[in-house]
Amino acid sequence: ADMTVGFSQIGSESGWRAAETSVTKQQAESRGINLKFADAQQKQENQIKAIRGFIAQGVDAILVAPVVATGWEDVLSEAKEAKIPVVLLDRGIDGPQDLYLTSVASDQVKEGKVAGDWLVGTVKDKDCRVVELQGTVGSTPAINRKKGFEEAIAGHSNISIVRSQTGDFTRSKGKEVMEGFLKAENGGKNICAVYAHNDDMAVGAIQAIKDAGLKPGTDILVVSIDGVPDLFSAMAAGEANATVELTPNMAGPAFDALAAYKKDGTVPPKFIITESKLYTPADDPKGEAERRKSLGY
Amino acid sequence: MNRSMRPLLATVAIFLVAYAAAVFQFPGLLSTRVLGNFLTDNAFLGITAVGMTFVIISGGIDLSVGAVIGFTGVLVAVLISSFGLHPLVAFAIALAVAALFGAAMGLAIHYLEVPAFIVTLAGMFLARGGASVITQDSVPINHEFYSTISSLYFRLPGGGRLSFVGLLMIAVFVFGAVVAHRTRFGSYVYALGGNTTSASLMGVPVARTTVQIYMLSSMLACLAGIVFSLYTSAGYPLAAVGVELDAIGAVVIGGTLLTGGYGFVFGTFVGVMLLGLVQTYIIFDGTLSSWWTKIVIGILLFLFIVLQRLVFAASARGDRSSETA
Amino acid sequence: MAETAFRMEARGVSKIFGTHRALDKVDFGLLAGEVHALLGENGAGKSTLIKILTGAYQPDGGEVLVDGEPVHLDSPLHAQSFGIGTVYQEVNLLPNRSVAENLFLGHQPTRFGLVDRKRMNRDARVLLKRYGLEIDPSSELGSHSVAVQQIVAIARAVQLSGKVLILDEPTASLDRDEVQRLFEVVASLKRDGLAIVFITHFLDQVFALADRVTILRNGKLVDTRRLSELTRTDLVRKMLGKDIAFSGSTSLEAQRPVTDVLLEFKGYGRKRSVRPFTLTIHKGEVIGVAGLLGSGRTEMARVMFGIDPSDEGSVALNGKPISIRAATDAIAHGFGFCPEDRKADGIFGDLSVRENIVIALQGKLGWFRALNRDEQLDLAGQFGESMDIRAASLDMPVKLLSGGNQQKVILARWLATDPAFLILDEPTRGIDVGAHAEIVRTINRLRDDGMALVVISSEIDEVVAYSSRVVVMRDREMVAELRGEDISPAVIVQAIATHGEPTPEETAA
Amino acid sequence: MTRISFGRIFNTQTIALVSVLLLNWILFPGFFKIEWQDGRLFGSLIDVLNRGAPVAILAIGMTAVIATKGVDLSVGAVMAMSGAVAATLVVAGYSGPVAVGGALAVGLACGLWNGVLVAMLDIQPIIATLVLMVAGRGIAQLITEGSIVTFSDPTLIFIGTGSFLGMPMPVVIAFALMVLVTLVVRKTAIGLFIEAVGVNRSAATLAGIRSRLLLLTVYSVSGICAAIAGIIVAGDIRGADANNAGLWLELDAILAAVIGGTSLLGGRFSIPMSVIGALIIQAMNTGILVSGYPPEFNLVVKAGIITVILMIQSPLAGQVLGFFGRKKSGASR
Ligand SMILES: Nc1ncnc2c1ncn2[C@@H]1O[C@H](COP(=O)(O)OP(=O)(O)OP(=O)(O)O)[C@@H](O)[C@H]1O
Ligand SMILES: Nc1ncnc2c1ncn2[C@@H]1O[C@H](COP(=O)(O)OP(=O)(O)OP(=O)(O)O)[C@@H](O)[C@H]1O
Ligand SMILES: [Mg+2]
Ligand SMILES: [Mg+2]
Repeated sequence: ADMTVGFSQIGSESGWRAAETSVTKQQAESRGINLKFADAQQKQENQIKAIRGFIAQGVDAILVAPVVATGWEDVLSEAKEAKIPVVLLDRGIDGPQDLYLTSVASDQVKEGKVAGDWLVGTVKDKDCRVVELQGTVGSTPAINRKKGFEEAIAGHSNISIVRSQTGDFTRSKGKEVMEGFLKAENGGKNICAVYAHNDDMAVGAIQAIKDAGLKPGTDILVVSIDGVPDLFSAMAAGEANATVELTPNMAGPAFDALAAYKKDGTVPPKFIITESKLYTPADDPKGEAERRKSLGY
Repeated sequence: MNRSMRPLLATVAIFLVAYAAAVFQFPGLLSTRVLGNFLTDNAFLGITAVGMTFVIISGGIDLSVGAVIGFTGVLVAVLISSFGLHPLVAFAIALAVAALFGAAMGLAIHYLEVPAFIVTLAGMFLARGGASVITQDSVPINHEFYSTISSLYFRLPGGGRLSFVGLLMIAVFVFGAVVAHRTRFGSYVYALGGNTTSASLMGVPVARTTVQIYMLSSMLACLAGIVFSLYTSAGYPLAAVGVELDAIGAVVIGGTLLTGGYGFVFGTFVGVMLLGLVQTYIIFDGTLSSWWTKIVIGILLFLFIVLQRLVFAASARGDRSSETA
Repeated sequence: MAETAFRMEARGVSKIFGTHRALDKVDFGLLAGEVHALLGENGAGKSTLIKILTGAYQPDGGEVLVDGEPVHLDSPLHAQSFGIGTVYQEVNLLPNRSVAENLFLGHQPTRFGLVDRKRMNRDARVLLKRYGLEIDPSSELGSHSVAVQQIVAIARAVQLSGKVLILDEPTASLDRDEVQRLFEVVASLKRDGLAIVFITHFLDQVFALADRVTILRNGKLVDTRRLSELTRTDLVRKMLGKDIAFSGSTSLEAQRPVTDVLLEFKGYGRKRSVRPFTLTIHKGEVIGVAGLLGSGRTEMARVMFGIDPSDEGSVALNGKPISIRAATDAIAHGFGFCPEDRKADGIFGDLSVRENIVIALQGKLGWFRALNRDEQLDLAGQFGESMDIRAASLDMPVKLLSGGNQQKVILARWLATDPAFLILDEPTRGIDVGAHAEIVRTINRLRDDGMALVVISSEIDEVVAYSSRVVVMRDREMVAELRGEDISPAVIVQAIATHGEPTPEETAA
Repeated sequence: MTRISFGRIFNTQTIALVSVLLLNWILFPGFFKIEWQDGRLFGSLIDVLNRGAPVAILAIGMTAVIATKGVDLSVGAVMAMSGAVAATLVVAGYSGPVAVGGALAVGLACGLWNGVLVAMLDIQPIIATLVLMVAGRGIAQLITEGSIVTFSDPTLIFIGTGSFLGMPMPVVIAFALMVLVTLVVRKTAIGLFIEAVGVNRSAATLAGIRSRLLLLTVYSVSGICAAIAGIIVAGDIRGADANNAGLWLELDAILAAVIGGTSLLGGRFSIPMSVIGALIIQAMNTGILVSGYPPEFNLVVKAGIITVILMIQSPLAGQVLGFFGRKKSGASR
């Protein structure tokens, strides 16, 4: 029989998120899965409502991209009672592992670490004053990506984060905050690199650097996370130096795991970690940008 | 029939029709499970909306409630997890803090004569900011009291659950209705919404009542925050962002006039249920993209408002038309 | 003042608004069992004194005593606890609440800590009966006319007053019967030993009711006397500081020649508002509209002015049919309208006197032909002067003016548009004797200048004084049109009162 | 207005703005440094003006709306929509001016829609505009399909990041708009009518003011202002971010108007003062940025400063100051 899967998505706050949604829909369609989509508009309570709604409808499985790590026990136990397998997408949760079948996610701390390692490897022994564009204050990726990056540069006293402000994961805030940083750091002359928690902020920062009469990618190194097409374009133009890819295809592995589980009860590994691949100008950024165009970024 | 009852009746009628129409399309909506979820899932919104009803009837507005929910969750979680306090003690502390917070806003509104919109907007920044100063992480609460409460529910025939928080919301609505419609304080609230000058000349203690109204709203938001923390067993500084708009929407859909002076607590209940119905309907439908979800919610909001106006206008036609414009 | 046993007393109270001394060291004492009339021109400071006595304002100097003890009244609620009940000048009630709640707010009967609504409604019914008002106490106050609201306000104040009852122009919107009832109530309260303050601009009522009078002028105490020591002329002289010539209630000098027809309403009416009426209005004519409260006079005016557009009949201006669907249409045709509820429909409280005066003319000129500031000042100055508006400055917010002066501002607003046809709904309500005579004179002057006016008034003497014709409304229907000899108080009263049986005119027609 | 007395320049708003700027200067000594670079002015102060421009433009329309006793919650969503339309138009190959025209038309349409709900259907403004606030962002996302539509159209980019006589274009546009709207409302009767409708709509109608048409106009102006702000922020980042453009800016715009002295109860208003209100808010944000405090404190600081400004503006403070003032003058007499 056809499988009906409910998908509780966080919202559509960024291009990456939109890509994840459209990739999930594409994957479901190609597998003949009937996908029930619910957008939570960034609210956990709406996600809980959606999951309860899916349970009430008796779907065959539930995908959740949890907006926050805590607070899922009650509702996931209800799903468990109703014998509906749950797969977490994109982020993990705090809670007993028996509440979900598997979690398909990237390791956000590792993403930050990969970015940090790249910087460490690039600047070597030179002194490097880094400015950081944080994600939304209090959001899990912001916390983890900050943590990973700090871990990577921990042993290197020549690298230090001199300024850190939130750019709310958006381009315009990223640009505004970078403008402020540039002024505060002697017109940008004291900045060696900018680390942005996502590519959108990095794209904004690149524009701010250009407006200030400096060359992004040369005068100031730019490293960020996500791997969205616009950043690859910037990289192709020599204005960005590195990005850590976060694949929008979390649903593919999830559907595979579900199919196997439904077929003969194969229990997938608890954590399916997607690759955190580093891209630099050496990796055909132009081609990468093209390849991603159709994914709904 | 009382003129002010009409928007309420209109709302109830719209709810029933909308529910019937939704059930016609998705028979699954008529299950005890869905009905139970209505109560549980909207409990914190409902409790907030009761406070908001008082504020709006008095002619004010409280934009800080969502932030107070978030702040309460964080405060309670930190008190329990980091300081090892018993949840009940933590609740009492949170309620006291909220009471002070509401009182401060009420005092500012009355004595500084700054519009409630602005005072509570500053309150929103403060509470939200305060929460992220306490912690940026979401803090899980592992206390047996919490697991006891969440295991407290009546099983309804058909798999539904009547949860503790759902019942608590109903209790708050009953309490709110009694206070609004059956106490002197309630009549003062309506008096302020009618005309502050007249109210003051008629001997209504305006300052005290204003302060009490915002205290009530903040404390109910705090209670909602506690419910939210029970609901999620955690505290998170970004929890319940934008709930103030949902609450205002529920209150207004429930027939309370934003200009103050008219409204019913029960109307708010129907308003909350209507919002819940819309969301559940969209989930059952399951084909709306993120953007269509927003558009559809907007359209439905619009339809409710227009429908309400039409019903109101049709029944008010015979009245002495005091509103000229 | 030799008497000492004052129930309530103000000693040397002053009140300053900005630079304006609204009250200047005023003494005022109230004896038990007296009706004390407080008189003075518009803006003399009467309402301000009342507000100080009731804790709504704090005095800037002097003190208030209750039963000889100095008290600090910090709020109206506090004053209520001393048994002081007050009806403030503008009806200050809650239109959004029920009649019963307005009567008992703050003192609702409770049972187990909860308001006992049944009892409250029952008590309200009993209370209102005393004033001849049989309305549903659970109905919304705002759904009733100003008069009903006024009665409710009085009933509330009376019921709160253990010692002192203060009535600030309570009769302004009441008709004769209701005034009579109020007087009976006041008389009985007086017998019970209450001290009663009574503010009015109707000297007849003063002589009918008061024992003593206090007269204020420009915020200063002029005199406090037993009424029996004063004549009507003395009173007026003390209030104005000068003599005025009374126009008296002489009816129109002679039948004036009938001039051109200005307006013709034919079968004009609106469902659920006013029954179709037919009325021809000539240039240079004042049509008085008489009727009981709620008889539909205001409704008639609103239909004529297009606020509630008619759904029946036709109207012609200078012989040409016109259509009036909105107030702007009416104004474009040279109509003007001073509404009855000046607070709700008349003044722009936060705007200046100047802006309040020019706004209708500016509305007529449209968005892009703006009067500049100097033109506005000229215009406001000119009409302010001709209407004798007492304002410290033309740039002060109009809400700070006394009630009577606000009324004059609205009249000035319309005169500035140079209308051909002016509707005045209760133009003399709450206006002092001087201004009253002024307005009656203005009406006469306008008529002589060729303007056509429709004037709604509850003052029958006044109607007689300026009307060329009088139409009588009853039950939302025009029931009589009186002219010539018939314009006398007696005939009008009869036409208003006649129930069922047709009036002589109708049989004649 | 031509008559500007010194009493009107030294008011609480300008004092507050200057204080916040001075505070920034204390926290960051280079704050007032302005340089000439690549044919344009460059410095933190210019940033305050440049970043404050979108909110200032929103505040211009919002002030007129608030003066009529209304409020327009939809401006943020309208920004997102107009940006989305402009971006998709240029991406689809239309010229820059056409895209700008299209975006402005969207703003006008949104304003008319709000105006119809408020003026014709008599729906309370908060709720009436809430409809578009919710649905509008959805429509914007529908247009861009959730992604950020990047473009390289010179016209749009010039509007967002170009400069004129050394000043950033957004600042030039905001200033021109402020002067234009101020002149229009003060040199015609529109300003008076807006205030009259805000103070007492029923009396305004009776006095012959076409209050419906006026409301319709005012909401349309607000919509157009929002569209202009939307084009600016899109041009600034060379892309239409339907998800985030203008998010929560309606609150900043309302705050700006209120700080500028317009009462939410309608009536008296001043557009230049609202623009100053917007600059105060931006000076606060920029100050937080350059001061280097951790971002957790942003909101708390913002709440604190707003509270202080409101306290200074309140009548109570006026009375207290007046009391001391009077005492002093009394003593000197
Ligand atoms: N709140 C206020 N602020 C400034 N001036 C005021 C205020 N209230 C009253 N005034 C002024 O004080 C004076 C006295 O006003 P008051 O209302 O006491 O007059 P009144 O004798 O009651 O007149 P009326 O017969 O017209 O009601 C008036 O000149 C009025 O303009
Ligand atoms: N004594 C009363 N009892 C009950 N209802 C009343 C009374 N007086 C007025 N009303 C209500 O007010 C309505 C309209 O009154 P309205 O003010 O239009 O009449 P009016 O003739 O203009 O009287 P006035 O202008 O003197 O108040 C009436 O239809 C009636 O329902
Ligand atoms: Mg008075
Ligand atoms: Mg009337």
